[in-house]
Amino acid sequence: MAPGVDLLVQFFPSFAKIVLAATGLAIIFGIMGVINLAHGEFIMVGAYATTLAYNGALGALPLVPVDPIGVLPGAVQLPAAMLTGVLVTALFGLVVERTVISGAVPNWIAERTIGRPVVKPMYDRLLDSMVATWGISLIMVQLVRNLYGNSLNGIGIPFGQFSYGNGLSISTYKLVLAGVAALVLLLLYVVFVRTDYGMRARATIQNEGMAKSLGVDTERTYMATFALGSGLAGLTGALYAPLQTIVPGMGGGFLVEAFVAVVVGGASVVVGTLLAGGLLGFVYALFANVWGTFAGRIMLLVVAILVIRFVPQGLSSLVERIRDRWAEVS
Amino acid sequence: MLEVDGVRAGYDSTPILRNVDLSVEEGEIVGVMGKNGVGKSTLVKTIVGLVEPDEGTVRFDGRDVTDTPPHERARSGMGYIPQGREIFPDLTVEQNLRMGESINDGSSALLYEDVFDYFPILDERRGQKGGTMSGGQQQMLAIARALVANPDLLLLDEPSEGIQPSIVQQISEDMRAINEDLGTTILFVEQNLSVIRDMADRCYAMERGTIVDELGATDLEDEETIASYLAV
Amino acid sequence: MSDTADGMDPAVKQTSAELATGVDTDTILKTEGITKRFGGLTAIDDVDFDVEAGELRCLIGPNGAGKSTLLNLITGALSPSEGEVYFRGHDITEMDPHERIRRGLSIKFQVPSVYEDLTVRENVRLPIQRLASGAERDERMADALAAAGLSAKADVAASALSHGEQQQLEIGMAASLDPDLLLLDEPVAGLSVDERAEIAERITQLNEERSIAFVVIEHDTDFVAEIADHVTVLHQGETFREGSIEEIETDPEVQRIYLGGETDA
Amino acid sequence: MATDADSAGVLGRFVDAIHGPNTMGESRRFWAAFGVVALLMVTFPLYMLESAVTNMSQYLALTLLALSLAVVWGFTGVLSFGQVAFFAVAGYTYGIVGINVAGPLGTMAGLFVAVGVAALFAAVLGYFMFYGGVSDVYVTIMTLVVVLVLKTFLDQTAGDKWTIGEAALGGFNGMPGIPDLALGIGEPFLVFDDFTLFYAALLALLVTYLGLRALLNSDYGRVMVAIREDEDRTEMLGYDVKRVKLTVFTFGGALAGLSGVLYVTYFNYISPSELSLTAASLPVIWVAVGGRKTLLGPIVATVAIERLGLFLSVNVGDWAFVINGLLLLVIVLLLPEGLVPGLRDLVSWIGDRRDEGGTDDTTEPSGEVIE
Amino acid sequence: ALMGGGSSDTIKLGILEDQSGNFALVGSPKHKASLLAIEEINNDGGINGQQIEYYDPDPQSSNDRYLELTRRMVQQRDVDALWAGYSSATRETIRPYIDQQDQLYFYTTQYEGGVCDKNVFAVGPTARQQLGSVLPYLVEEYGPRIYTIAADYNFGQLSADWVKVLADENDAEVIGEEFIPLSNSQFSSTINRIQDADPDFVMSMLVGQNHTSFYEQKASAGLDIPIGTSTAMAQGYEHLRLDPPAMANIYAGVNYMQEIPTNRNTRDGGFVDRYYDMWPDAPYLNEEAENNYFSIYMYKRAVEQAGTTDQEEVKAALESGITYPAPEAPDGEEIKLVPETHHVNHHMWVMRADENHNVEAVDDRVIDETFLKDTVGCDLTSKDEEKQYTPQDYYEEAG
Ligand SMILES: Nc1ncnc2c1ncn2[C@@H]1O[C@H](COP(=O)(O)OP(=O)(O)OP(=O)(O)O)[C@@H](O)[C@H]1O
Ligand SMILES: Nc1ncnc2c1ncn2[C@@H]1O[C@H](COP(=O)(O)OP(=O)(O)OP(=O)(O)O)[C@@H](O)[C@H]1O
Ligand SMILES: [Mg+2]
Ligand SMILES: [Mg+2]
Repeated sequence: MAPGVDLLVQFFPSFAKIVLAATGLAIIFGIMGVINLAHGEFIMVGAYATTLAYNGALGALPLVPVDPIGVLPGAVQLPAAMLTGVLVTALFGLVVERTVISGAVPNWIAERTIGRPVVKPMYDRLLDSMVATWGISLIMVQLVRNLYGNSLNGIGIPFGQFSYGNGLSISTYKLVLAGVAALVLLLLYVVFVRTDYGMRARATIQNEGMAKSLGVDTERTYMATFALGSGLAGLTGALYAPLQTIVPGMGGGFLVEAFVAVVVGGASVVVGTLLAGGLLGFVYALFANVWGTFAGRIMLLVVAILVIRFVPQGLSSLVERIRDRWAEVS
Repeated sequence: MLEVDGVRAGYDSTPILRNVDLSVEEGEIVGVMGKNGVGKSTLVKTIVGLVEPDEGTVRFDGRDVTDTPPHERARSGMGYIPQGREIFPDLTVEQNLRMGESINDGSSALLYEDVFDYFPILDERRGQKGGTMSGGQQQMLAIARALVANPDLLLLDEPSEGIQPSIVQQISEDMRAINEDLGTTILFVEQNLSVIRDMADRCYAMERGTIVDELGATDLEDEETIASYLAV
Repeated sequence: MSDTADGMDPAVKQTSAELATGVDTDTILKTEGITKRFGGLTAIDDVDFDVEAGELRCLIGPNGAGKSTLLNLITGALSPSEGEVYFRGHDITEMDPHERIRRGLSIKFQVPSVYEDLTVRENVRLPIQRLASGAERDERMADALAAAGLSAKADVAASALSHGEQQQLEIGMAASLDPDLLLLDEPVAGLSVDERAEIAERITQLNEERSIAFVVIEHDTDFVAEIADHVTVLHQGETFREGSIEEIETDPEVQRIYLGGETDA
Repeated sequence: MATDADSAGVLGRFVDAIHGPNTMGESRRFWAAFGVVALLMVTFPLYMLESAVTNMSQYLALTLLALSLAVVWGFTGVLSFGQVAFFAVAGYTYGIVGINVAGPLGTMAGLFVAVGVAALFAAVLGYFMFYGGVSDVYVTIMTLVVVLVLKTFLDQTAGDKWTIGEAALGGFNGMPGIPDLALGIGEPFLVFDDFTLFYAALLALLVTYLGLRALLNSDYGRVMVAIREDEDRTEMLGYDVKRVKLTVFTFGGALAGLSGVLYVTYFNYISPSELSLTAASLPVIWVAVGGRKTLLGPIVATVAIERLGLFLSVNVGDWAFVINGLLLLVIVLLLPEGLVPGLRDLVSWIGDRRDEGGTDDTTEPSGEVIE
Repeated sequence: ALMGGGSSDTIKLGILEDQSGNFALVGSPKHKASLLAIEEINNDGGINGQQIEYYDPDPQSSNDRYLELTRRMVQQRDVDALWAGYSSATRETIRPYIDQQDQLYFYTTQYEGGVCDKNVFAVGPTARQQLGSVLPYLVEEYGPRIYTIAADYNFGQLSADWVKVLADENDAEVIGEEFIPLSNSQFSSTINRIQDADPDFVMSMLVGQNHTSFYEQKASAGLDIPIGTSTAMAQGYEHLRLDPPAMANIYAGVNYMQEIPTNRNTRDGGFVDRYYDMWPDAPYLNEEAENNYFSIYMYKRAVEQAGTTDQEEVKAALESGITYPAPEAPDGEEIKLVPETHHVNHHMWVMRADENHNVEAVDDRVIDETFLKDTVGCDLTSKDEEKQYTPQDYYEEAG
């Protein structure tokens, strides 16, 4: 069997995982200047909400008295559960944004009690946001453990297997995920390039006062961005719920890939994540396939170090540089 | 059109403005002059809504906007060109302009093409990052960004800063043209004598956080009077 | 810990000056065919720019002519696409900015850049501590504060200074590096008429008393007329004219591209 | 107070050296409080249980790790996630040398070699980054990835081929049997265990604290702070920013290494769990919570957070992490400058209210408090 | 510890098991079963008339915290015996201190084996015991070609070595071997390589939450080769957590699972019933939980025999060949603590899960712990050691 085909098939799952792990983080980091160390836990929330919905235990979620998914026909139960996961996580992100990241809720309370705001928003305060979200991550892991125990019953992986000759096969679902990852990037491209939202969001973080005086409702932009980033994390959780064991610490398994991909990708969310997912996914697939999983993992990290060192602004800056060089020549 | 009434404002409990009264009629071009640090920029920011007054009211178009957030004031027709350009550094020139345009309800008479007539360099550099433009180019971009929003009231904070002399003259002329052609009301802050003279119908003079004088058209003919408010 | 924080001997400056014999010592700065391209744009195009020791040169030109870029190439904040920079006879093209500074260059940026969270005194200390210690240091700090008119505000955080005061502070810091050549990018933009006069006086004084050479970028023609010996006009990345202020002001081409119809001069 | 003029001169110079705008605590009141705390620490074993004392030596060792980050991040502006890498490398190195070379000579050599190797590692990494133009958040992620590489590598070193002399790296399970630090030639005359280790750690902390105060208030310290505030500006004042950053980073690596050595002598054991994501974040948390532009902040926060963690795990059980996280949140939200500057502001505010017009020497420039 | 045990009127036990953090899934059943044993003993009149008092702070799955708490247990609480830790890394973290204090310590997790330490009673089954029950069975059933996948750390690597040793002994061969980093949760390439090698069965010593995903992923990729394991199902009850048929055709070699069909375990009022009576919401009763349970009873017997809680005398009593009718053993049989090695000759079971994740026993027998005793000659009754032997020592001994 051609090793090329094999490598290609192995490439898809790693690409999907890196891209899906990174997008939510990239948006919140790239647009709001917030490093979300609880990103993995947002993914966990997505997976939990999906799994609970699918297992007909949605009633165990706060504020959901009944289980709407349970009455649906079988074929749409999983998609409906996943959608629930995305929405719950987006909503959760919104709550975190209002209470911690923007400090709006504590400030609202403080203004009515001691007469002045007490919290400075975390926007563009990389390091403070890191500590705050680290706290959130600690709280969430244990809170979920206390509420739902050490593990949830899993969801089976849909779609069965895809055989590609010589007794080799892969879970079809993993290939589907690669497609979803590509689709997510495409959608983000549309959102950021074809609509003004992305531009306004970036303008907001670059100069909030000026954005306001050009008519941008910056509060809403921040909320929307954080909810979008959280929703994407939720989507990742939802999509990986069938593949991964559902335990409170499961988010940790996404965090490293996500960070590495965001930094390797650089400033541009879509192009950066695409290139990072492509490069790192390929490196991982190649080394894991030929020399084993350990080699794959080490090489992924080593390549990340090399990229940061030699292209400090990330792979997407490389594209710009090439474009400039090209302009210079022509 | 614009009415500022008994405004007291400042930053974090440091009071800067004291009891400021000022009004601008529709279609007027009004200047504000004064030495460094007297609070001219603070006044403009208070009008735009970036500084919240402790006392007093700001009325725009007949409505009390004192508690209206800045983005709503912008949408209801205030355009702002800040001191120090405040370009979005990582957005391209074109995106910076689109940021301005995005509040425009579409009825704009003044679109890109006209703005590019004033500042052709912006047309050439559509794809360049705002932050890499030269100082003066950024100033032009800031002006253009406010113009494409087609505001009813344009607030300019030292528009001539860092701009080459020939374009400074041109800006004064362009502003008058915009005022006449589109009826845009203009309030501007300046320290450049000739710009004040060329542009303003009348002019307020500020000292230490408050308005101390108002100069009419004839006073503005007199260089000495103006200079007395700008120098020691 | 040695007095010079990074351990480099301040004597280097003298040594290099001695080494520079044989080269025309009157020319303190020289660029040869220097070119800077940004993508498809050539911001500086094959410019030969010379400054004599002790000279007070103004650099003017339309917005985007490349003035700030040229300054950045001289200080090393940008590296040229082509060409060389010589300072006091030495090729400094490949040097890090700090090495150039140690050889006697100094700059004030277009946007004020002081240490906002440090006090004025700490701001002034930083350039001086590298060059002097003990009583001499205290003396020089006091002088620098006095010269910038900031003695009374020495213990105020720099962020609390007005725009004009920040400009004064930054010029003071740049000057206290004991430079042979001081580069100023729009030192009076946004200042009031009287503050402009103060800064003009400060520059002339430094130039005359300490024979520091200057390259000053400014759009205020009155200001330029007041201080400059010699003016270079940059246009579209190229040297367009060079001459005395009178020659430049009356040049119809310069009027067309830069000054506009009439001037206040 | 000192009658001998000469010693007063030395003392005076020392007092001068450790005061300045870059560190907090100038007043009589501060030094009085400092003395009281120092006394309480010195007599700690007299009134505390043995386990509290030994646990305290662990926390004291960790304060050095926190200080290493405070120097690198808080005062020079380079946020490194990699301090634990230097910490662990030194721990392993000390273990390898100590296990292979028997007797106090081995452990003393181990101390120096370990700190040296940690510093060298930091120097190489620092050179690779700073001279390669890596800065800001990229340094942060790069150092984090280095930690993860090291951990991934060490996790799988269980086999016999990863034995260096007598010392097996031991993989995920770690390297046991690391000897206590001992002084002497041949026969040890002083072994640092339990109480002696406590005093060794306390002494190390005191010396480091006073030494860092002197450093930060020296010319060099001012350049560090200048780099934190504005790198380009500092370069344009003629300072070799890259070299200063590299030097400070190397020094931080050595300090983290010293912390690592003290720490492994407490455990007599080290494992790759010191390199987990959680472990790598902890120094950042200590420093951020305590106040990164201070020296006292990280010290106080390290001890407080670690001690609180123990308290919660004993008394609260399940909800410990939740409470821990909530406290962190409250502190970053309400005291963004950190616990210690926050408290200081509170104390001086109360002081101002009490003795209006009194001679208080804590007048700070407005704007940010640069302690 | 200086004052000696027996003087106070209660017996103090330290129970350090993870109730939160990464190991809570496997640690909290240990904690719960310990408390069950203690409650039963106290209700039954205690040990020699003394009630048991226990301290059970939560080490939160952190090794540093384990050491802190161990010191606290010993110095402050002066415990008479200590149960602590799930992972080998935890055991190794606290072992130097345990040995320094000569603290009586029970380590109850199934592990790689080889600890020969006078203070440590490693009462869980060793890799050699677990693999020794399942591997020969699978060779018999399916054939001799084995593919090993194992977690890339000490336990996994040593277990993989044991697979090789056992393969040798059973005329089988290891045709492929892969180690997976603990942080890995993507198994496409591993599955791919197994398919490529096409073995008769796979031996899996994967551990932890990330690795659990392997079973789901291999099922959906259509890998249906039988798998033998020492690490799945008995600790983390994957057959209950994962959606069938992820665990179909998986054979676990264990000394205990909730499902083992002994009378002591499953009868009305048996071990399982008593556990869930006390902990109605507990998700599972795992292998280590039983080990904690029976070892507390073994401790009871030893104290009764010694007539004191003095730790040296209790150790001596334990070394006299204590036995106990543990739930894992069929009626009439008692499992035995081996005096020389401080390990237990367990009654081992081979448990198989079917497509619906029903678990049934397919084989069982007593397997002695032979490596320490016979191969390397650990004899703690005559020589005090504080050491861990590895399969390397096996090869050296075997020549
Ligand atoms: N963000 C701020 N926080 C605190 N004080 C400020 C702030 N911005 C300005 N100030 C202070 O408020 C006063 C008035 O400033 P303002 O910018 O309004 O003056 P201005 O008249 O516009 O001066 P210029 O001619 O220099 O632009 C000054 O003393 C200034 O230092
Ligand atoms: N990083 C960059 N990328 C692309 N173009 C750049 C960059 N920096 C400068 N430019 C362009 O190079 C030209 C020269 O810029 P420079 O800042 O030197 O002009 P200047 O003469 O100082 O103008 P001003 O008087 O407006 O400050 C401008 O057209 C500018 O847009
Ligand atoms: Mg102003
Ligand atoms: Mg310029």
